Amino acid sequence: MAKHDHDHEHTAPPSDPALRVKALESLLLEKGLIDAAALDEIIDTYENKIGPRNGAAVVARAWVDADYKKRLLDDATAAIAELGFSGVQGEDMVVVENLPGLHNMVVCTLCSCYPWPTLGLPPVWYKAAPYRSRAVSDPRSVLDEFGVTLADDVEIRVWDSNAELRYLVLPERPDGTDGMSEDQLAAMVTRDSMIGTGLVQAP
Amino acid sequence: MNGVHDLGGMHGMGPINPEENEPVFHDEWERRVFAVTIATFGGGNYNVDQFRHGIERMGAANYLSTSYYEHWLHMVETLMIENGSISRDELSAKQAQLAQEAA
Amino acid sequence: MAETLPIDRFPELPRDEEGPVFSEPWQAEAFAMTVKLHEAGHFDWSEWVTYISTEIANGAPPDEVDDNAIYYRHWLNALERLVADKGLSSPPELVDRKDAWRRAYENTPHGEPVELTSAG
Amino acid sequence: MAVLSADQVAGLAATGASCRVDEAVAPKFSVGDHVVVRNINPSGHTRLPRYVRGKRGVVDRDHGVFVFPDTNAHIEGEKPQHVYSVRFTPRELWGGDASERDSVYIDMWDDYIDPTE
Repeated sequence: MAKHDHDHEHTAPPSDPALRVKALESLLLEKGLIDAAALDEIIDTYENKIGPRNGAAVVARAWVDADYKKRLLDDATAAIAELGFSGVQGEDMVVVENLPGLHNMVVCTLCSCYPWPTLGLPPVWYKAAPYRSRAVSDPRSVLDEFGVTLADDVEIRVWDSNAELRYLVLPERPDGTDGMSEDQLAAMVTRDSMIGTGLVQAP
Repeated sequence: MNGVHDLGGMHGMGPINPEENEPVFHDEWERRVFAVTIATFGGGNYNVDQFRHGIERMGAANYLSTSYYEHWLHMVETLMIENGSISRDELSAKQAQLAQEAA
Repeated sequence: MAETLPIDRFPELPRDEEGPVFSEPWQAEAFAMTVKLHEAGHFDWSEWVTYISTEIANGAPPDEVDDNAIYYRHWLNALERLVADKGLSSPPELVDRKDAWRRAYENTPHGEPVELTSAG
Repeated sequence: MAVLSADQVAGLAATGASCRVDEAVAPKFSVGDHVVVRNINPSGHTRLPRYVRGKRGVVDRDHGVFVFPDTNAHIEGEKPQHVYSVRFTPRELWGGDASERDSVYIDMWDDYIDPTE
């Protein structure tokens, strides 16, 4: 029977990701395989410049401009690029529209595919096993967990982004927002409403 | 390959637990993993399908018990060893050196 | 048991003239667990050879340098996939069990056999 | 091997690396076709999830021609082919009393699906 003694050398110390990435990064830098300034630029871009405000601007534009909305639903990649959002993990976009009686929701069951240029990097829950396993088989229970209760007669469409298409939900514009500006509308649009795990609420 | 990453319809994974006002990164090491991954991918060291396969080849329990950026770290280590950019021994020696410096 | 096993059929198995060799107790545990599951009739050795061969073809894990450790990481990965495919254990159960083993390792002095009862 | 420099980061982020292939490959299916997903268990990489294998669905949309991941992951060629959004009912996927009206849409390469009679 093993002794419980904290002074001994552990048999298999758990590997520490902070140490491992430091080792990997410094080795690749020493070998000239990566550039230190590029690393800083990558972090700044995805931490500070790209995020769900981009997607919210697309949604607000579609709500106020019927021609833009038509272009967005016909060729999402080009319409989103009109507003300046394109690139890695958004090369080929599809926008799916919520309507009265129809709700769309996006998942990647195999990994964590997500439209970076419009939504930024995905939240932890989107990448984790509970959401990825259940979104396709029991979307209503998933929506319940997000506080979204749909009437029984609302049709649900789940989009599994297993290929290179990246999906963005165009949520329904809430009632009572007729007089609002495009910027005011964009401010109401949440990340979750563009994944399909939320609805846009009028303030 | 058939692996635990193929999660659609699997039972027993528990509640989703979304985090309120979640930050883009939770820790400095996640920033570094993200940047090293994009830098090596952008430098043409592997394609997106090799990237995904590199993660799928983790063992089932290892995959499920580690976080997203640990999957990426495992993948970059694996692919950069396999394409000959670094060796297993070099990486392990660097880890030992850094652990000693930190001690 | 080892001498009655068809160890010649296990690809790349680390061995000497007496049979399989292990550099850490967990490797012997993984080996023994596989033999027990076979004896209980859950799979035949040709199935096992397919699983372990697939893992070897998948390439070595990046965080091991010892040949025996690399081999038995393949072995454990194959065993995890086999028990999941046979419905013997679900992936969430595997994670719970892995956590128990991790705690057992942390509570076991170097060189002593690791037992799940040490998980605490 | 190229090394990504800091002044290339913005360009990479903004243009990306599309897996769409600009090549005239004939589609095997048309919108509205009834298809069945191949029940394959490849030992290498695939983007064909288990939960749709052997299931019947309808082609909803043709996304165009893309690199085939099952070969590209192993540097065995890009094998460009059409990708379609295919609609499945929850009852087809999960059986029992699951909904007939709701749907799961998943993207299928030509090599993942066969026609049904």
